[in-house]
Amino acid sequence: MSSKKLIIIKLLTAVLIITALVISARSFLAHRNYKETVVAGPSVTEVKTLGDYFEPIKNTVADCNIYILDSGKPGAIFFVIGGTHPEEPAANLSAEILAENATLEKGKLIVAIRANRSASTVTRPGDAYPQFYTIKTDWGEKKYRMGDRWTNPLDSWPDPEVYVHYPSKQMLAYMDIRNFNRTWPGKKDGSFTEQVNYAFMQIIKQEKVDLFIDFHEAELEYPVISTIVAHESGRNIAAMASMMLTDMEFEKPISMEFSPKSLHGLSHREVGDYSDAISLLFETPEPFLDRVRGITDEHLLLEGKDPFVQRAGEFGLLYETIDEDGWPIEVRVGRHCSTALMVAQIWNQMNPGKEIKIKNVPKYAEIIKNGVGHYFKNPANMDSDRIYYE
Amino acid sequence: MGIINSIIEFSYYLISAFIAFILLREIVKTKDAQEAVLYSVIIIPFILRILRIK
Amino acid sequence: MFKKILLLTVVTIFTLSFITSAALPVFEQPAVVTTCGQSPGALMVKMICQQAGVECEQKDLLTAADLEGSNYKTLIVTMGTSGKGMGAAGTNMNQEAERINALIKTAKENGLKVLGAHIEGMSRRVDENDAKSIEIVMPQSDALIIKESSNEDGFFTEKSEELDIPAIYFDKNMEMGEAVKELFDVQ
Amino acid sequence: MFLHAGIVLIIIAVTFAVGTYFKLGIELAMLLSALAAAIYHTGGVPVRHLVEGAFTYYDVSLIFITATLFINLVKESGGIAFMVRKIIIRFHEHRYLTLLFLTFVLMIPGALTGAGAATVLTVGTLVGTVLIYMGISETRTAAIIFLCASMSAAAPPINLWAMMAAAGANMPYVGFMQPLLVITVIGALFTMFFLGAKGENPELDKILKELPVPPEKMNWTRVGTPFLILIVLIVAGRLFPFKMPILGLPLMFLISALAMFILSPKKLNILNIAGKTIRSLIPLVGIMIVVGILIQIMALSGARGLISLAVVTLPVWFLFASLFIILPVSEGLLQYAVAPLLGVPLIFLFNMKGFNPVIILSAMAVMWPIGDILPPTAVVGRATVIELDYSGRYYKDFLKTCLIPMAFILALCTIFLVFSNQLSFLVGG
Repeated sequence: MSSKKLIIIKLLTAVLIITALVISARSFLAHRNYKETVVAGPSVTEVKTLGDYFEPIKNTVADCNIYILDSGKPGAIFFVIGGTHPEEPAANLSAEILAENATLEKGKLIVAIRANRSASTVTRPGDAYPQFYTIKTDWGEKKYRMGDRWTNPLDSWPDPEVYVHYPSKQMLAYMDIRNFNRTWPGKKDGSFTEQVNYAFMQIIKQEKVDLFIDFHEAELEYPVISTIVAHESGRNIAAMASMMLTDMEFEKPISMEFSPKSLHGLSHREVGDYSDAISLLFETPEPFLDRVRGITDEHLLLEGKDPFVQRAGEFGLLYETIDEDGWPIEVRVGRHCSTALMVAQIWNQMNPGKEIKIKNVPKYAEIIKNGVGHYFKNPANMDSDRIYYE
Repeated sequence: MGIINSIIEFSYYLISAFIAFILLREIVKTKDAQEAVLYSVIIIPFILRILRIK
Repeated sequence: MFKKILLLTVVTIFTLSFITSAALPVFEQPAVVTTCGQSPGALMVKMICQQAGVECEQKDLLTAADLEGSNYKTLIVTMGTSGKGMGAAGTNMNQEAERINALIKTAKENGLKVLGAHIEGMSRRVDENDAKSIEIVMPQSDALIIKESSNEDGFFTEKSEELDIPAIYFDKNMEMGEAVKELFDVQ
Repeated sequence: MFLHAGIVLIIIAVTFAVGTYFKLGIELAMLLSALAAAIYHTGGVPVRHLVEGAFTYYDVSLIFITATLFINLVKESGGIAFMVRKIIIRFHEHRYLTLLFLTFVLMIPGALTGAGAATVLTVGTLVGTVLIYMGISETRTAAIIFLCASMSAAAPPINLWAMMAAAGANMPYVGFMQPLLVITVIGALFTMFFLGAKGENPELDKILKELPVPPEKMNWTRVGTPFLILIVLIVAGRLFPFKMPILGLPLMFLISALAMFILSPKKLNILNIAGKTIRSLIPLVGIMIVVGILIQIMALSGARGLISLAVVTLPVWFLFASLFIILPVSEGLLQYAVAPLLGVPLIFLFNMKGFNPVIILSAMAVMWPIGDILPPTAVVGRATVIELDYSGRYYKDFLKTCLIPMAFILALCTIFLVFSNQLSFLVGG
């Protein structure tokens, strides 16, 4: 090849590569820096941040909002978190519904919408996630960051060659050192994600939380799905809630599972072991997470319809059923909200004198009827002091 | 521990930068058009990581 | 809505009164409940029994030795396995099989009646472990208590007839109390 | 959607074939097929997806580069020549003992890092040279190095495939130690003795004359310390996980490289060697980055799901009879990404069917690295050829020589698959 030709090829390549760099960099930056708007609900008396409970987190990427909904009347203290795994949108959307709508008549509710904020600022290489998804509301569309299961490597680099869980010493895959639900109860001077967990444990301890709920979603191929996973301390509540919900509210049943004692780092195990709080974890089905899924896009994420996953179901490979209707986001968010409310109701029956009374949170049937977005308020109509950014 | 972690993290950016530098030099020096194209693709993640974009 | 409720009530009454050809034995208190597969079924049975006024203790890891010299009159074993955790965190079905077989053997030697229960729906009838759990418990039971949704495909109806084991079915979890009362002859 | 994903797969295959026909390198042909599939699926050029996919194996690339840099410094300092001489002098009369010792040496780096390339890049040249002087042909030597490297990657404590699949299936990485150890040690020893048992024992004087002479001041302390530092750093992370800062493998290799630089009896031009190292590894890094891009586009378009679905919907008996082909071939295609892609649904499937998931995953996790010799990526196979300066033909000589031991190992793994429940006693600590 003549040197002139070579130079032309090199120049052309350079132009193409620089263009690709600029386009992708803009897109990555827009995603990482995008701010989701949250309108603090009527019962939100204070919005702290994670850093208020553990100084080193202050003003870092991990410094998420902590919404405190206080009735002013003594009662139980519940702490609900969404966004442990930001690739599971029903989790943060359900937490947001609580923060924007719940009115507390007794006791206190603490909500974190984006528990692992860093993981919500990145999408997983090789998995082709959409960067954003939008939820239709009564006043327009609301846009959200799609995230990953793991903390952004820009915030936690490098990974060890094997992750040894603190304090159990259980060995886990290297990237799980960035998995917020493998790093409980956290470590004060540990890795980035361990410190975030540590900060959350400080909230649980300082606020004297009675019951902790961690919202999740799971692939249909995974045995732990449509269920409440409960620490020993929460078994009765979970069993009762699952039976009542299956009887009274849900079309497809919700079961319960015991938190295995030998699987470490998960909230349902470690929060229960290392604090006085009862720890529960809720799972809803998210076909988007299945390895056999088809086209990866926002439709699949929100509508939960996928012919490939359906086919796997026909072969008896799934632990949850799926048909042409899929698992839409309304159903998934509805199940989380109703399960949280049912847990509160059963807690109240079991703990007379120390109740928590949560009103105005939509239940399963209402969310399916009205859509998730119906419960998000228009920030344009709100006082600026009620608006927060995630 | 915090300072040590920062130093470690910084050293990874340095490693990335060094690799990117060598790749860039190779792109300029190579006489093979295919190599030039391939190296240009390879350098992309290194540049975005060094700039802390991805 | 009214029609649905009416239909549901009729179906429920029908299913509750539906008992297979074999005669249903009367179970005596106190009972002890355990699980073949470490699912939360045993916990649920205990809670329902409490509400129904049936004395019942829950011991997930009950062994044959625990039965020796005890005053239990009924052994309830729930079928279906827990899915949470695989490998080191999962349930070892071989160990479970060993434990439950020994347990039922001792129970029968000590004059206890055995009640098999599948009360958690199809989600505990998904895999081979679930099937194994049913295989172990069902043929050794004196009677069965089954949730309708565990019997979507008619498996328990068919199998209980084949084994000539009386079975009682219920639809909603909250109706299980009635079924338990019937089994224990509690008013 | 089935048709759409099917067409995407066809486009990928056709574009790749056309690309290679027009003399494009494997990497560029693969890049082109990813691009064609992306354009067909989106109707445009999804730049963000293409670039994001390039990050899939970023950290693995860094490990490859730094590990090679370390070993190149050892080579340039005369350390390899020194060690080869010492091993031959010490062991030349005991052929079997030498082979046993060399198998052990080959198992260590991969076992600690989970990367077969780490074995090839760190001790491959050293062991390869000794083997050749033991009268083993160049082709058989390359086959031994590759297969032992694969076994070392699969060997405990770190088996990345098992770890990644276990993470995806929410299984703790516990109980894999013994099954993995049994399969990999048998596999490695079989390979070494099957391919290396025959051969004339070396004539010491002749070899010593032929071998390059290391610098006079080279000694065990100088060459051993960097290796010792590497092992200490890795082991310390395991023994004192809560006290040791997280260094990551690349930095550990660099620290060891620095130690070698300081201890080298002759002055080393570190910048030159580093440049040379990166240049020699560009094909490897290139393929990893391009495979990442391709995987991202396949996931985007549903093609990845279709492959995954096709595999898991096969009857179990057919899986037993075909996984020994499916797993290595998929590894050749997708590298570590196969573990979450195929491993997780397969584990769910086998668990559902009542097989012991730990034994099943252990067996699969040994089959995967065998595929590192297969195209299009052939990462470890290519690394072996590069490191050993192998002059034979890749497929007709090198791959063909590997076939019998490969078949042995794959058969062993298949036995573990079929008899997972009977072998469940191996699931210990």
